[in-house]
Amino acid sequence: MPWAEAFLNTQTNNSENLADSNERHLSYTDALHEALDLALELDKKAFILGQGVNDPIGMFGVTTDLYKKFSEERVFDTPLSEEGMTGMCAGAAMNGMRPVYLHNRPDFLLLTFNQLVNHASKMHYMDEGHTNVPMVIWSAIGRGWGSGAQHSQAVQGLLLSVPGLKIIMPSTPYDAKGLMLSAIADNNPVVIFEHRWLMKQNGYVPEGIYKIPIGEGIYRTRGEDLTIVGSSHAIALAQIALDSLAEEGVTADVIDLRTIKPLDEKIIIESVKKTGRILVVDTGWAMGGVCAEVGCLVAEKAFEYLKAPVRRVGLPDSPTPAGFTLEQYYYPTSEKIADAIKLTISNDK
Amino acid sequence: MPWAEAFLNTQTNNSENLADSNERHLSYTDALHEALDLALELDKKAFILGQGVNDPIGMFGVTTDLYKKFSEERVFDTPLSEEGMTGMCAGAAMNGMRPVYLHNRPDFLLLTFNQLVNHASKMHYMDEGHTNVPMVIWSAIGRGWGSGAQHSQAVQGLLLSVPGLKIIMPSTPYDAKGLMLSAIADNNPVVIFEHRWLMKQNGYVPEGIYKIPIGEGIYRTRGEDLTIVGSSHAIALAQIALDSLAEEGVTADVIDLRTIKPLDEKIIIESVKKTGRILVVDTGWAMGGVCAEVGCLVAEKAFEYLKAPVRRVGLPDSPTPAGFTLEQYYYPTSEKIADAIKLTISNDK
Amino acid sequence: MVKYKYKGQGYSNTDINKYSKELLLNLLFSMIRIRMIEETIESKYHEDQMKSPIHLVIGQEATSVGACAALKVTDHIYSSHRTHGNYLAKGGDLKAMMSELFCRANGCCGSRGGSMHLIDKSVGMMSTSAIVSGIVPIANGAAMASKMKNEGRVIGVFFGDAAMEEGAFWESLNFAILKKLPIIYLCENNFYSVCTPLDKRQPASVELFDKAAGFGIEAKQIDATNLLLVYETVLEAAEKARNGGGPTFIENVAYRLRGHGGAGDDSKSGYRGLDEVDSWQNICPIHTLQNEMKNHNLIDENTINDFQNRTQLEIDEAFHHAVSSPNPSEDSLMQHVYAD
Amino acid sequence: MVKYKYKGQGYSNTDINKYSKELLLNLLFSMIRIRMIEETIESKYHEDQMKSPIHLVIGQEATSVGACAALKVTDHIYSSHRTHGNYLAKGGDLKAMMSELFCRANGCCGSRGGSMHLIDKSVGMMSTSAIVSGIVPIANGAAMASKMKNEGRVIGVFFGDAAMEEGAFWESLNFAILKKLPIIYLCENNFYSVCTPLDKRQPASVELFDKAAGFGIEAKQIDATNLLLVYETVLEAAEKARNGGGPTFIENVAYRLRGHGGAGDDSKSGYRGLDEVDSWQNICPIHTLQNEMKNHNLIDENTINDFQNRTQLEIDEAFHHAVSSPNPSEDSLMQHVYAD
Ligand SMILES: Cc1ncc(C[n+]2csc(CCOP(=O)(O)OP(=O)(O)O)c2C)c(N)n1
Ligand SMILES: Cc1ncc(C[n+]2csc(CCOP(=O)(O)OP(=O)(O)O)c2C)c(N)n1
Ligand SMILES: [Mg+2]
Ligand SMILES: [Mg+2]
Repeated sequence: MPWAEAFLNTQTNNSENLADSNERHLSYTDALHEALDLALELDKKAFILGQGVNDPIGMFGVTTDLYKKFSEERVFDTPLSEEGMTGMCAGAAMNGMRPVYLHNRPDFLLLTFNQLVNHASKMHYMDEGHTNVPMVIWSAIGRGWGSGAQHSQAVQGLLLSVPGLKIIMPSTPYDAKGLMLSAIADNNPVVIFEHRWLMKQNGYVPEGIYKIPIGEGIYRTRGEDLTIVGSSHAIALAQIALDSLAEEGVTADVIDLRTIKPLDEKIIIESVKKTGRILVVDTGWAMGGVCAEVGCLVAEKAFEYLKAPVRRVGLPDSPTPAGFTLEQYYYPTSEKIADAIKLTISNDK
Repeated sequence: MPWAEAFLNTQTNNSENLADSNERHLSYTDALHEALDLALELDKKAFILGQGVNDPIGMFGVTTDLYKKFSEERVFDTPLSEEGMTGMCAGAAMNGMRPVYLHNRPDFLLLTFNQLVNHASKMHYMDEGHTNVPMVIWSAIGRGWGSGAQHSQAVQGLLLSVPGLKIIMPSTPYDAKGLMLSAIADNNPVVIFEHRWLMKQNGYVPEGIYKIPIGEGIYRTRGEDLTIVGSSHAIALAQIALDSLAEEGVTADVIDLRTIKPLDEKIIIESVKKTGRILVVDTGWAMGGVCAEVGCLVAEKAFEYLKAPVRRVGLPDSPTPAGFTLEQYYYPTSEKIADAIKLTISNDK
Repeated sequence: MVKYKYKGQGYSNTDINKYSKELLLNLLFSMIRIRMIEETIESKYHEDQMKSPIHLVIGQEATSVGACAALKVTDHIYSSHRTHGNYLAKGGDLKAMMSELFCRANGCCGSRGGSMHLIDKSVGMMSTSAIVSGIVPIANGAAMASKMKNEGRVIGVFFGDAAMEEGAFWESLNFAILKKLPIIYLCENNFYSVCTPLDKRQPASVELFDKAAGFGIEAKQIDATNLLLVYETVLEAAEKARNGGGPTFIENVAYRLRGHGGAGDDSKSGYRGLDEVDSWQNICPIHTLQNEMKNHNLIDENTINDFQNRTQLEIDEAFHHAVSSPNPSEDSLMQHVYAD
Repeated sequence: MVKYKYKGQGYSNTDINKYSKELLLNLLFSMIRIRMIEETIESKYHEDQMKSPIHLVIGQEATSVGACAALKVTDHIYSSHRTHGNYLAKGGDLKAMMSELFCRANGCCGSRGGSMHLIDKSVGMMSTSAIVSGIVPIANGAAMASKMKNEGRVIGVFFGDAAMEEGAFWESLNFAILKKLPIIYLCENNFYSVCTPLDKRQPASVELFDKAAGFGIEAKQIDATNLLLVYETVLEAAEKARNGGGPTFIENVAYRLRGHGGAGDDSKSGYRGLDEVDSWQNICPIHTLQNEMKNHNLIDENTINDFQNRTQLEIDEAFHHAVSSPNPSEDSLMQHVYAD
């Protein structure tokens, strides 16, 4: 799809900080590739599977040629069978392996909810902690280029209330690598949602093993006027929006959740106590899901500090249209987020 | 399971209003049975399917002997195949039929998310409204009697953000019948979550056809101190909790949502404008889902009227334990809800 | 390396004289038209105006055309992501298709579907899914409706070899056999799922149609570069279904001559042998039928050229129609989320 | 009406002399013990102290016992909701089981699982699922782990006839064949899913094992009222799996003599013939083996009585243990949601 490739290049937020040229920079996909490479090297129990992981392109470049280095036993293509393969991963994980199962699109996870929600997330609890299920399910949200209703969904919100599951949504190459390593090392089922619009982004990525604690958010910027909470590509958009308001003197705490489950309540509440205002941004539907959870949380636990209504920017309550023009109306843009920021700071109680 | 039956009898809130003995009273299951009977009678395109619908017991009594009256062509048992049967329902619905597919437990819906979320809910949008998908998916939440992690889930929260879907959670025999009739008449995929602890409840149920508008909540009681929002069995618990505080003079608007999608924002906001306080109760997990959505909504759209933090009472963030003692700790009780009410009204800003 | 060899017999066992010249011309022309349309799409895809993920049917046209021709106009079809051939063969409107690919308001799905969701209920192209095997249970439901309403309508459902790796496929097959549904399962076995060959996904020791047969369905494997074989087999299956004889499974073996998605062939990347692609070029379903017809003096170059010229005009017009059509408006975005 | 007839040959084709007396006694006793335990559970279930949905294996014990005996102690098993027989046959601890049924803190799952989740990893009863067919893909993963770690461990997975209606079952079978996984699929065909007979769910024209065979797996159907047939067949399959020969599918045909769930038989409700149940009572796997052993002078009434008396003591003790065990504490509720 030539136009899609071209499109991706223009949409990518190349916010690479070139100031410190001594730093080692990698693209988001390369960072992920490095994480997988290291994990396979380090832990003989780790293995990688998924439709297309051994393709010439290799899952957007994330798995390219890993099978050549580590053998097709440890990096292998699968039958479609998403539900069966997810259960297979759970079973292998319960027996000491560390599977990492990659999907092109989160839409395909909807085939696997029985194994993911009814099984993998519950096994540890059900047998009183005797069984661990250290598996990673990875998928990349496909926004734009005509993906349409069945190939574009950001379904993290559907999984948010599932006990026993961890959910990761990295926004930088640094986090993509560090969180992947943490996820593989974690003894629980972990779902990672990447975003295709982040994939060509470059950024600082240290060599070797490092891990980012699962369940901890991070301040991307510090400011006074409001708190912006989000993750993944929504954070990139929020930062552009905030930058566009810099001239007007608007500053914000921008919190990148990085993990949406367990949710870092502490950092959110700490910030709202200071700013008194919150805008939640997410790549998924605004109704239900992450926006709703964070919004409710703040109204529950930081109510006395709130100076303005909670606001959320996510997808409208409709399926994704396939066409380019409709997509422009459908998706939140940095402009729409800037508007929401202005509303949030203007609207005193 | 003798003990389970005995248990159900004791747990059922027999809040039948016997004052007006002229009213026609039916049990919740009989009300549902009557709705299905009427629908099959009225509309030749309606049909009923599900594992056990033709069993001697007939899906808790909801479908008992319907196949005898309407033939096994229109009321039939199915292979397990939940995903395949859900897609079959969608396809039949797309071609003018009105399938009603019944499940013993919502846990089994997790096998069908691909057809439900990726297909049935999107078809109407995807082909620009040319195709309708008038299907009903019905299941009964199984709280208690050792159902455990895989047979007790209230998964409505996982579906809340799915565009194109309607979700119903009735709390009375009257609503169970009326909403079932509305659901079958609706031209969209509708998911109905019943609750097994409501099934033996009795209540006023008119004869014949009547419909309850999907997407409209209703005040169960009117009061001053706070707004309590919920649906299904959570409303029953909330009402007991409120009754227990009557002596202390506590009164509340109790809003039974009846439909959680589309959500009746109007009634919620109207009430919160008056009371300034809100407690959301739900049979599902407190994190994510209905509690979070309603809580966030109020903080967004009725913020200036709020006098106290939003509160929610739902399930803790863990799978359901199977054992009886642990179940008592796990589930919200009317006592826990009463405590939350007290907190909500005490805690001025 | 030629991993997947052609195992058919060409037209050597086919008695072309059984068929009227008119029918043969129609069938051949339908294939040529689909090929020309797709080749035009291909040639313009790099212009980045068709912002939709396409999956070309080039090499596999005989399945679309043969099957749709064997069905009645009132019969219905359902399709996987590889829609173009099925949509056009069933009589879909080319202008509406091109508008859909160009994301215009007057596309057959109003720009909500794109290439993977070419739907036109007026001609019986009822629905599609971009989820592999997702359309199969839905087609079963259509067949169930046909049966319950006693419509005598037959349902055809198209899907790839990889769809048979999805559990829902087998759930559907079981149900269709159990209920004797009037449905024809049209497996398009092209040996690949994206870049993954069949033997990495299913044991090489078993044929697809044999697995289906094991479930108790009448199942056939056919050389689907031979359009008349497809036609004949589907005709028989449709007849049976219409008479209450239940479902049939047909494994249509043909080769995808282009990449999985997008324009052009992607075999240079190494996932399949260039010689394999070459070997199948030689048994292109259009050329083989054309040659057979020429050998029987049923067609000549002039007639073909004539048709091609007319078709090129039609295609140019459709493209022009599409690019000059309006984009959808913002207020249409939230329409049709729910039906009234 | 006897819809599902016994089609086996009893022990007429079995050469019982091939087996040591010790083995035979162990196998018989294991079945008798399971039966006695379940009968005791049944007799006390109405007291409403075992607050757990039970699914008795009465009538089908030979599958549990024969299969587990044929596996090595270090082999692993996985099970559907019908757990009791499999748990006990694999060496599960009776006290821990009874505590689990009585929802006590020292149950084998600490009261988090109940009857449908009797798990004891120390004896290789690795996991269960209450979702029909849910455990099958998981068992596949266990087999994959065994293969990747080169452990030589064989996996057995128990499931009912209805599990074969779930797509995930066929996805798993395909994968196991593709990867030659060391797994044995132990289908327990008792003709019913709750009250629904097999022919309302799967076409009567095809046998379950034939469908599996169609996928390319070695598949057998056996009379699973004959414990030695089960034992022999699983022994062979395990040997093959251990030697890299891949998976085997075994359809174990036996009858569930009690209701689907709970205590007692529920056939009066009419979903199956009382005469059908009666006809299978006659070929109870325990009685048939016992008689065969008596006929060969391998056992007498005294030995049986002795064993029964000892077992009754053991059972009484286990029940006593359970009812006098502590309930779980409130602070344990939120433990083990996540692993460290
Ligand atoms: C459930 C699901 N998994 C994965 C994909 C990604 N995908 C899109 S097309 C395709 C190939 C399918 O192969 P096949 O069914 O043989 O059809 P073909 O493309 O060869 O015509 C795949 C894997 C998908 N769309 N849906
Ligand atoms: C996915 C799913 N659907 C439905 C059920 C309800 N259910 C529990 S046991 C059972 C019967 C299963 O029959 P079978 O697999 O033959 O096992 P059996 O009980 O006969 O041993 C059913 C339908 C379930 N647990 N899981
Ligand atoms: Mg293919
Ligand atoms: Mg059974």
